Amino acid sequence: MGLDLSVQIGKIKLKNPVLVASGTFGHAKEFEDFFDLKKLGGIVTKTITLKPRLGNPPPRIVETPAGMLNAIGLQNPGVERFIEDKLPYLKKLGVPIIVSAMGYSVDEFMQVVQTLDRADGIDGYELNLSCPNVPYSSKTETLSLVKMFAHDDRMIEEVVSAVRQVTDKTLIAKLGPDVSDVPKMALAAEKAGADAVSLINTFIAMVIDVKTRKPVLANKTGGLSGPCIRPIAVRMVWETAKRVKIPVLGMGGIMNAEHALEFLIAGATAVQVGTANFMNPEASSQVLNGIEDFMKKEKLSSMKEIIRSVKS
Amino acid sequence: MGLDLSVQIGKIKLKNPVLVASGTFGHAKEFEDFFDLKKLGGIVTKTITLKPRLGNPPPRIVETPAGMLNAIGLQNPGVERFIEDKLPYLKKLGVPIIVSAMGYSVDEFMQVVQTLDRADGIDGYELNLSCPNVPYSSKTETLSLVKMFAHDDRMIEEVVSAVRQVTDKTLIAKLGPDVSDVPKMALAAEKAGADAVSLINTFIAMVIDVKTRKPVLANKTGGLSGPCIRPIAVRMVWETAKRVKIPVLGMGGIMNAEHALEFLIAGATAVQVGTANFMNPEASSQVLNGIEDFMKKEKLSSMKEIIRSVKS
Amino acid sequence: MFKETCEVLENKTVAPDHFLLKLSSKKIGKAALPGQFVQILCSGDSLDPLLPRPFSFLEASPTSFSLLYHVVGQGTELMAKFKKGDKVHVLGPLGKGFTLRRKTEDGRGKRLLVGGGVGIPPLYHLAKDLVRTKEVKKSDIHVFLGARNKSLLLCEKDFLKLGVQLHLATDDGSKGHKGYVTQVLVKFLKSSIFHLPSSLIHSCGPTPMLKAVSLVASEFGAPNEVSVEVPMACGFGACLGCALKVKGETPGSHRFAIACTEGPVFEGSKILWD
Amino acid sequence: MFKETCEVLENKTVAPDHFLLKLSSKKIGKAALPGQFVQILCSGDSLDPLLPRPFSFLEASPTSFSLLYHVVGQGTELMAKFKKGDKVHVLGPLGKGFTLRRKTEDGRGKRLLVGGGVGIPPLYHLAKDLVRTKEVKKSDIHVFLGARNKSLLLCEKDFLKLGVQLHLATDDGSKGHKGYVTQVLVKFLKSSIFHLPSSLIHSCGPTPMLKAVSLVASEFGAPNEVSVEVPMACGFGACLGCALKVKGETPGSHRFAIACTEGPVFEGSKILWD
Ligand SMILES: Cc1cc2nc3c(=O)[nH]c(=O)nc-3n(C[C@H](O)[C@H](O)[C@H](O)COP(=O)(O)OP(=O)(O)OC[C@H]3O[C@@H](n4cnc5c(N)ncnc54)[C@H](O)[C@@H]3O)c2cc1C
Ligand SMILES: Cc1cc2nc3c(=O)[nH]c(=O)nc-3n(C[C@H](O)[C@H](O)[C@H](O)COP(=O)(O)OP(=O)(O)OC[C@H]3O[C@@H](n4cnc5c(N)ncnc54)[C@H](O)[C@@H]3O)c2cc1C
Ligand SMILES: Cc1cc2nc3c(=O)[nH]c(=O)nc-3n(C[C@H](O)[C@H](O)[C@H](O)COP(=O)(O)O)c2cc1C
Ligand SMILES: Cc1cc2nc3c(=O)[nH]c(=O)nc-3n(C[C@H](O)[C@H](O)[C@H](O)COP(=O)(O)O)c2cc1C
Ligand code: FES
Ligand code: FES
Repeated sequence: MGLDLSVQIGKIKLKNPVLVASGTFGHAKEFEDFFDLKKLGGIVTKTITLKPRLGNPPPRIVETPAGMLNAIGLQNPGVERFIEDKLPYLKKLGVPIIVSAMGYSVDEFMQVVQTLDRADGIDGYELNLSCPNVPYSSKTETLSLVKMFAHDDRMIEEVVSAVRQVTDKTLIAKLGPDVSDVPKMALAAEKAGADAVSLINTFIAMVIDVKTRKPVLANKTGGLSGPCIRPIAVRMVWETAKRVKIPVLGMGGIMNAEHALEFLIAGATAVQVGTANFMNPEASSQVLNGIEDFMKKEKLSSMKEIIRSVKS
Repeated sequence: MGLDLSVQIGKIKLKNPVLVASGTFGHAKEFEDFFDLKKLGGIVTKTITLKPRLGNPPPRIVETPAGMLNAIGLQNPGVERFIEDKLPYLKKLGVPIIVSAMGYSVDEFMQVVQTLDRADGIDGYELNLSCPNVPYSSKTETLSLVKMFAHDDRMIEEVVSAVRQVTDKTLIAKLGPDVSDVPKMALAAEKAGADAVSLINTFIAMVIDVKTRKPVLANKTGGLSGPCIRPIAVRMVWETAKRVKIPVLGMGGIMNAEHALEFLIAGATAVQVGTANFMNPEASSQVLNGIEDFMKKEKLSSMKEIIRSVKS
Repeated sequence: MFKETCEVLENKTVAPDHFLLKLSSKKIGKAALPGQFVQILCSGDSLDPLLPRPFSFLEASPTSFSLLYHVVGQGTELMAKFKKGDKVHVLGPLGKGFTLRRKTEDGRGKRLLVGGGVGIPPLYHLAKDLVRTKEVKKSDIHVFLGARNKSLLLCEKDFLKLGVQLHLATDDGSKGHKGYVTQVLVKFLKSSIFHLPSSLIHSCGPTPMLKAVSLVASEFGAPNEVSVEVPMACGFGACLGCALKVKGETPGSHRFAIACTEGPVFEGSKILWD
Repeated sequence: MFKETCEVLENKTVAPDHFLLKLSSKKIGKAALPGQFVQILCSGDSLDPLLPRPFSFLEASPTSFSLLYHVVGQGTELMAKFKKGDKVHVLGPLGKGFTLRRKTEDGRGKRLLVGGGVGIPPLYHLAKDLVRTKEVKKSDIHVFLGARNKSLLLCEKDFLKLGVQLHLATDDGSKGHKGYVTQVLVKFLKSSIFHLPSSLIHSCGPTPMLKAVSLVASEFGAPNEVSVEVPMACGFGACLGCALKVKGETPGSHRFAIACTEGPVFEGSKILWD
């Protein structure tokens, strides 16, 4: 009998629990040479903002032990041109498309999603409440607001409920890791009507070049991702999944199926593959194959038998 | 002309800025075969509690990408037997001895330090406000208190001011990384009379064995340390050193002199070598040599020219 | 773009701290164009270093390709340990290479290839292709090489074998002109008379050299393209980490080009050097 | 305890997925005692894997020592790639080894060495020392080896060369008794008459085997010591990560022993098996 890998995230039924993480999969087209994109459970796009953004000056990335820092600065064509230039290709793939959206204020969040809602071919939204690459030095109120979003349960509640008013599509709140109490933030999103939460975004981090005595990144700080953060991400997914009723999308350093299974067993309903796409463009496809192999080996027929199956 | 590597931490003048981190240097004797311990700027002992502690059941450690989890559970002989059995050897070394102390309540914190204060040969205390290995499930009030300490600026202030009442020796508050606003926590410690803050303790993290579907550690979660956390630790030291007046002791994944210099340039007045001691018992000694080489190469004569010299 | 597991056919020293790595390949070698590059996972399945490392093609054939690399850090040190028969994970061919064919009035133009350090290998690949395709006469292909000393004038003999015109410069004067290769270029542009607009200057090497070359080129009104070297994570447009500051649509404006897909070869005049 | 950079003298397969690694050493080999171990940095200067890996001595001399290891994961896979001449960072000798000399009434006691899997190498080291030091007569040294099949009866020939008494068991019966080595041990203890209190049973191998052996030993009232295998970080008492649950001072109480310094060899009767 066949394996059923499907999972439900809000209104979206994913045929399998393996998605690709925002900002790590280009506009998907970059990967078409490597595997059949139809295989994916879903695609989360690079974060889209209301206006086009040039992004941060270089250097934007630096390698760290078992990880990397990035300060891309949300380079994106803006919501209008995203709909014109990028969405058509994504639509054609026949894979659930979750657009990562963000605004520099509650209003902007609403506008971005409203604009996207008019286009078709979008299945849901992941609200990026946790972009770490807003300049620390920034004084403008809107920016410092953004910096707060994921670190402040009231802001999370405000943004999510505001966006909830303007769309019926599946709404996912993406939370940041730089907090003491992730479940508290997730509960705020749940209360405000989010259909799911994504954990985790990158950690704010820094590398200094001792020769020049300057931060390596032009933005000074960047977001830490990759295998190095996985044990923290698994812990956060584990403690959050115990507290919220809505599904958790887990991510953070997933390089292969075993890592994805760690998240699923800890309580994630689906996983997102991020940094691994850079070293191995086939990573997400291989993660999926590996989960199927695991189910066969352990004679499992549905994801229910894996999700939150952690023993203690 | 000679190099002056000395730095001042509270009342303690360290002949150089390289210490060893609590819980990673045994009782120091374990390292005497590898290098002359007199070289060290200072030694921070394993955390001592009022009563002896057996520690957590095994497994207590698991390797992670460029790091490791530990859930030792503060195995220690208790303050009385520490003074009898372990302190004499440390005293003889002629190196500043900073005893890491912790209690399960504000009162216990005071008792531990008061007891230690009666012994001689102790130069200062590092209050462990951030031990991550207290069982999550625990319901007893004292334990859950401990869990809160480093995550709650008011608790930090309360503990530090209480201990401040009972000792004139140098008092260092060791803070945890699982917070949004480390400077806020450091400012609370400063306000309460701490002479310095130590950043960072380990991140609460988890590894799950997908075969058994159990957390690998008997304690379920453990503390993540090692090179993997360094970029986050450097960022936290950088943002904290900008805000507090008291010195910051930086640590987190320091494997060699270049890493130590990253922390010093970011704003640390001294550094502590931790996990590196396990892979290379000579790590702390080599870090010191490397800093001297750097100063010679760059023609520097004092630490002032390095500490907080980060450009932007 | 292909992901291939290639076998090491050869990995030998060709200059101090410089190695030539030849890899077997069914797909990448066949598709490779001059100026394009590959991403190599130096540490195999280990996570340290985590990211792949980009290297230009030196030569390419339907069954293999080769790179010439300088050992500068952890990744290249691991590569120097590669032994015949080892398996290596490679991604390629990546990026947009040099301009090969271009319409010029009755092909009066010359091609000037200006290279320094590990910028030389892709230029050899280019010269070889220009000769093979007879795009321009050998006599119209002028190669300008610069290095610290003569032992670092990479591929010198190979260029000679090709029969193209060679112009050399070394910082210590151990061979050719004593000084910068750009000085040799300027001298050449001044002395020789040929139709600059239908010519093309290709350069690859250290950023200061690229900047100097494209300034010289614009002075003389010669079209020029440079192959830039910027830190990269993915190498194929997935991370947006390889930003390069270039002129924007509107005058005075700028934007950040994605060097791994829009480049690594850019029109020199488009780049905003800082 | 020494930190040495040792040169690989030999690294060869001795059984399926089992390698013998011989390293040059000026200090560690000279100081090594049976049952002690070394920590090996399998990945050299790379951070993945980060921690060293512990391995018992198989043999030791003033100029070298050797290990016998089973390839089970990332670290041992890297070790399997070690080539003659490679440099390896090693820490040792670590821990407390087996009891060699002990007072017994007119040396009537026998030594019974019970080993399985990669628990066999340290027992060979012990047997060799007992023979060399004439601590007990060869005829009084009985070695019991267990394995899945005969190809995994490590060091069998070496024990034969030593001239000690050999008792074999394999799960598949391909050699010796078909079944567990502990069954052979029990049979031996029942059938042969000798003074148990002055004898000593040493065992090393999978935890279930160690548990079984020490139960058998206590039934028969024979002193026994086991060498345990627990996950370790440092290997020399710095991290307290290698906890082993043992009996506490007061009856019924327990404590956590530090296996790398108090052990890895423990009195079987002291351990609280779960
Ligand atoms: C498109 C492209 C083509 C290239 N072609 C070649 C080639 O044919 N041959 C060759 O030898 N090298 C080439 N390089 C450079 C090569 O990728 C780097 O030297 C290599 O990544 C260094 O890796 P490492 O781990 O040895 O050094 P690292 O440890 O990564 O770095 C060592 C030192 O080199 C510096 N460095 C590392 N990468 C870069 C970079 N991309 N740009 C500038 N400085 C850097 C670091 O800042 C550090 O100071 C190319 C780079 C690009 C982007
Ligand atoms: C004191 C001591 C002496 C040892 N002597 C030898 C020896 O002589 N020969 C030999 O082959 N091995 C010996 N071992 C075991 C050896 O250390 C491990 O097999 C090795 O660390 C595995 O490393 P790896 O990276 O290849 O596997 P890993 O990737 O670390 O692990 C692979 C698998 O083995 C399991 N594993 C890893 N380490 C241990 C451990 N310490 N105990 C139980 N399970 C483990 C893991 O859970 C995993 O399932 C000894 C261990 C100790 C503590
Ligand atoms: C280069 C890069 C760019 C990223 N851009 C975004 C982004 O635009 N929006 C977002 O929500 N997350 C972004 N992320 C975070 C990832 O989606 C993911 O949450 C994080 O990297 C952890 O997963 P990983 O360790 O598997 O990469 C980015 C990560 C990287 C490495
Ligand atoms: C095995 C282990 C035990 C530790 N025990 C303590 C402790 O008792 N008290 C304490 O304050 N920190 C303890 N720490 C944390 C370290 O002192 C240090 O803050 C942390 O490991 C980060 O530094 P590192 O990455 O260099 O190890 C321990 C760390 C490890 C790895
Ligand atoms: S390197 Fe990732 S987009 Fe260019
Ligand atoms: S392994 Fe570190 S104390 Fe035993």
